[in-house]
Amino acid sequence: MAEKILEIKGLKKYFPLPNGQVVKAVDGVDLELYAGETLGLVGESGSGKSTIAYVLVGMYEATDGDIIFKGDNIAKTGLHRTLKQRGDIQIVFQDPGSSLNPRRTIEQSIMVPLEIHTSLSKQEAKKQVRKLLEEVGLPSEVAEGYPRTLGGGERQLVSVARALATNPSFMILDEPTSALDVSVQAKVINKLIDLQKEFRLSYLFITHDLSLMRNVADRVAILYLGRLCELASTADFFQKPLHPYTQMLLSSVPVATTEEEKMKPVKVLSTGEIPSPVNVPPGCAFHLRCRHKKPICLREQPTRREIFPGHYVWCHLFEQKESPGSGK
Amino acid sequence: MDNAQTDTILEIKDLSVSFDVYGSISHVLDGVSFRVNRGQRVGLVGESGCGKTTTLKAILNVLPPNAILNKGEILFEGHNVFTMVDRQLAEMRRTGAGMIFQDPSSALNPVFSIKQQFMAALKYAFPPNTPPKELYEIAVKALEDVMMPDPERIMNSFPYQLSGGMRQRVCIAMTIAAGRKLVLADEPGTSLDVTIQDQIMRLIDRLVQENDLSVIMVAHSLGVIREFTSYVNIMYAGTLVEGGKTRDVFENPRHPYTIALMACVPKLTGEGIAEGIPGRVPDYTAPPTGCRYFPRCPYAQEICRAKKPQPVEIDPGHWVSCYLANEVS
Amino acid sequence: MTIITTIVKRLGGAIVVLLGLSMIIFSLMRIIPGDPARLALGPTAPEEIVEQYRERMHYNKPLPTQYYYWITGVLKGDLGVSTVTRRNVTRDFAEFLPATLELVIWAGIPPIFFALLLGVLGAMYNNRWPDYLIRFSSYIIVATPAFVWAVLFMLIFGYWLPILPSIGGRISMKFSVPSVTGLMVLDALIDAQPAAAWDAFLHLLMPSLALALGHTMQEARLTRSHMLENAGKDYITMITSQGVPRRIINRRFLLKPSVIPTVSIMGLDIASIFGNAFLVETIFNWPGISRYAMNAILSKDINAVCGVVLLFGVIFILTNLLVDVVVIILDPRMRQTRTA
Amino acid sequence: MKAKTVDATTTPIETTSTRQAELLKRSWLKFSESKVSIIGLVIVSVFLLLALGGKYLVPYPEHIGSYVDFANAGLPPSSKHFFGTDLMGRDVFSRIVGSFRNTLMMGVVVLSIAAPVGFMVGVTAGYNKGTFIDTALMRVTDMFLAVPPLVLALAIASVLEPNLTNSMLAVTAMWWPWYARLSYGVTSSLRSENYIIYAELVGAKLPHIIFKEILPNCLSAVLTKMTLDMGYVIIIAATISYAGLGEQAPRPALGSMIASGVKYMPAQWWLTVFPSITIMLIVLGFNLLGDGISSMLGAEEI
Repeated sequence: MAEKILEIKGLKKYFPLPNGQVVKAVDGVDLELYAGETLGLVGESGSGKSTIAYVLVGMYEATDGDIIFKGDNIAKTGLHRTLKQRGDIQIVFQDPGSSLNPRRTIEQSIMVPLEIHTSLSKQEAKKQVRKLLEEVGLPSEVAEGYPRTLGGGERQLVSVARALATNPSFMILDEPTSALDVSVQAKVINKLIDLQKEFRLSYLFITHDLSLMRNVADRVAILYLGRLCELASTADFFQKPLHPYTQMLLSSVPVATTEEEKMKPVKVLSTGEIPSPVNVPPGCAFHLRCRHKKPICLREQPTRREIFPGHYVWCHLFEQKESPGSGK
Repeated sequence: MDNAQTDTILEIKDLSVSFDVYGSISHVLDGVSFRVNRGQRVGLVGESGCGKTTTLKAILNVLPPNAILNKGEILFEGHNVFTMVDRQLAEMRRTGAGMIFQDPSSALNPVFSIKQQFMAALKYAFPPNTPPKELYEIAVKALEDVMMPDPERIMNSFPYQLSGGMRQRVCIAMTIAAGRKLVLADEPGTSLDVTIQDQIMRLIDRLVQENDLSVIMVAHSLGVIREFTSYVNIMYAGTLVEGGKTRDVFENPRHPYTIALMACVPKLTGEGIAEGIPGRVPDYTAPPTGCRYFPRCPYAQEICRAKKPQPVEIDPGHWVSCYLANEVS
Repeated sequence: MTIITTIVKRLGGAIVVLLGLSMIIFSLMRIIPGDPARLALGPTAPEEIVEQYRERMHYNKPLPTQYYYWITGVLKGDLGVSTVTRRNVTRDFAEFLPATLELVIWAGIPPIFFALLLGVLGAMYNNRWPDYLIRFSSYIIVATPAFVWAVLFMLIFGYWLPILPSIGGRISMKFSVPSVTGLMVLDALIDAQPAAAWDAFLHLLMPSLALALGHTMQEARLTRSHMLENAGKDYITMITSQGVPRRIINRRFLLKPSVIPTVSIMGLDIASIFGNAFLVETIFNWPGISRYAMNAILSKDINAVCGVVLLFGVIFILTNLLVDVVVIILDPRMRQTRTA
Repeated sequence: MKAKTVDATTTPIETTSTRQAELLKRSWLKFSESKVSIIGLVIVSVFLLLALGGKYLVPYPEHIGSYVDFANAGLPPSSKHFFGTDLMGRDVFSRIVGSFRNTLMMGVVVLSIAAPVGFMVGVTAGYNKGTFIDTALMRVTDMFLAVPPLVLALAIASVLEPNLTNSMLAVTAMWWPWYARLSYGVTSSLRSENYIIYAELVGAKLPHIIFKEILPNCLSAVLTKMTLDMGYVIIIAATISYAGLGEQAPRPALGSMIASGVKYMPAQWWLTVFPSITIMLIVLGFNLLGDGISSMLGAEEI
């Protein structure tokens, strides 16, 4: 396996509310990422997927846990990390409407990271802006325009170009295409795949769309209310999803072909609502919606079990098979 | 479904609608025609801004004031909604057709309780002398019908106190409760989480079956359309490009746009994603003459630019608006 | 419950604001060039009396000490002695405040209903002649300062068509009304003098109208634009598509969300009415607090000026609190406990 | 109905110059959509012209000042004196126009100090939203807003020598909080915009974020407010000078002209009516212009 560039251990991020309650956005997540791979992070609203991204880029400091990036622990640095680390980890945001300043030209927007992270002269930097734009498949004339003259997909590509400006090795893609139409999404996704090969980038690809994940990720991690449910290589995962939530999620995906219908292993009807992360239920966070729940699920948080090589699941159903005595 | 063919509940004929946006005219809908039979589930698929919602709003005649009806008519049970007198129009809205909106958080008035909104809607849908208590019971029953726990409490809630999924259930209950015959569903699950969307779609599916309703389901998700509808219309930039039984269209798409669109959808089977469609959606203030898709179409020819293609039936019940319908596949 | 917690929270903030305000205005008043004791007693007073006065008023102490003495007095209700009226400022307030309140109440509250009415009319007849008329007149009315209206009204209704009293004041000399509430029209009615009440009302008409015009039209404009904005919202389309009659939608489902923003700025409007009352009271010889304050400012009456500014601060904060409560009652979203 | 033929295959990327021309045209269309904006533009242009060149345009330039001609005192409006003469025999029209320069200066000085000061306070508080800095700055702002602006301005003006400079100082002191509020609102909503977050993440310095990222987004709101505020500053200035705390005699000011005219009210009505209407017109002009600018800048965002 390739070199491990990122290791997240026991990551927690809590937000205290003015009324004394606590939002447990991320509550003990372990992940690792290898050079050149795409790790898909899938979850619905309140799963904490974006919070993980924001802790990784330094927008938040972790409440607890470690994030080892190329040997350095950056969990608690927040924005006080080295310039090199800032440049090495880049992010593309979800909303194409808000990731570029509407009052600044594309060139001005891309110049910001160039001015900070490179020693290029103004002229060279302007050239570099155009080179980056061409790299992501946009005509260089785009540089003089304002974001409003571009479509959503083009804006996202500009964001990608801006992220590439610092020559990163690790890029976080926070639902980069969820606001786009499929015909535009296709363009952006294909470009991202090309760039990954060209620059040997590692991607943390955050999305709620399992079908998309199937086509871009090497490995998939499923989050529910700030905790992991399942982690596996994409092929293994779609062949045999194990966690009851994962099965429900997969069953819920509307699909456009009959072949895909066969990908849904067992039809698990979706029930219940996602609880608020302010009131995460005790025990397994999913037990309120789980049809297989047992008394232990209400009390104890499940721990990680490796069911097949590289295929992990956090669920008491699988624990009991191995050690029947743990249910008390 | 085929034997009900003769009984049409809704027919849209050559509908063209423009919008006046600060003095420049956007020609959005251009010659949209389709029909919905009683008990039929018709899908309307297209990407954002292609005019799906405008079509639905036109059916209820609730287009915004800057909309201009250029031509066309919409016959609901044989009566043109654009020429109906106020009383007929109100009657049609109260008991004929109802709409479920894409974003349930903006479809409910934030400063009125569910009860106030629900009762107002029911009050005019039922005979004027119906006692409020009876209306209240109808509302509670409708909320139970959409699987809302504790409907009495929901009635006294304000929209901000409910989750997105619950708000959408309330909207569905309001649409179904008065016994309407045609439901216009405008992407009812899009703004919700996948597992919640699944619940909402199954709920609509059950209600439609139980109450024998006709539906127009608008969506940009091909999966939703395939799973829910029996007949589908594909819309591109304000024009219908292809239509037919859902199975036929999905298994054998014939319009270059439909083919490209389907190739772009990421599949669970994971064979990668097509390159996408080159170019952009046209500028509606100066849309292409002829076929609106020709600037992006790999097969485009001179005639596509010159003249708008008319629908051609290529298989029974499956039509395509394309000069090359028989060559492309 | 939430209403009460909101009030308590706002009051806490208000106390901080008022203390800060008192410090600002106090230090401002002490930087007046010249000796405050001399200013108070006049140039002819003998030096030893001035010295005594200085000692008594703590003018010879450092500024923070002076502030301490002043603010502890204020908290006990003692605002110090006015150098103009030679009485305690608190007593002056008791005498002059009711007249101003009467004026502000008349100028502030009934016009709200006209504002809403005009706003709704403007929206319903959007881009037709009633709307144009309302908008056109609102532009002109908003552009005219209250004191200019006061002068023009005086000229037109007081002199040219003398239908309203041109001498000013609250009531004609021939009437004598015992003070109960301090509000003249009400007192006259309580005392069963309908003629006096009518006379007092006529006296009120011009000054309150001069004060009311600007904010009324401003609120009408705001209501109109919110009505039009909300008319395009999904929830209006939704209720329309349910077959609810247009007039019910306008009157109920469109009006309520549209007036909330108007109501929430009314606190500021009340403040500007108090401000404008300064000159309007002067023009109409209205024996109110504003005229009193105007005299105090012009004659550099330190205690009176500090007291007036503080009084306005208190009134402003209380009004805003009241407005907040009304908004919470109207808008359920405001009752929401804040979450992330 | 029929759309004109356009070659839809041309690239959608326009050149900079056509784009700017297009934007200019669109801005003008938006601005002039409401015809009253043009009236506003005309009134303000005339006002500016008279304020800058009034001395050379009025019939009696020497009347702007301490000129006495009792023979012609108190004349009603006539072809010789459009707005009549005052009790010193001075031409009211000339004096009104003569007061414009100071009126304009008042507005310009007040706003060009109050807007940047308020902006800095608001941006600092908004950028540090939720911290002590935010609370402290906005509380101070609230203190200034807690008193009717006019009262505060009068109180300040009275402490100082009554003259034009000090009245400008007083009005400025009470005007900045409004800009603080405005930029606070814009900044705290921009705070969560991804481009601001990105600039922070990538290591941009604070001045860059404030002046390059936030300022351009506040600008349209601030500019609109400044235009509208020109009118309100003029009202406040007139009120202060009415109270006798502004520009001192014999130099003309609209407020003090009305104040002295009130004493001669029914008889010499022109002494009050014409300055009053003038104030009305100037403020109207700025308000209409401000509305036009606001819809124009709004259009740019589409």
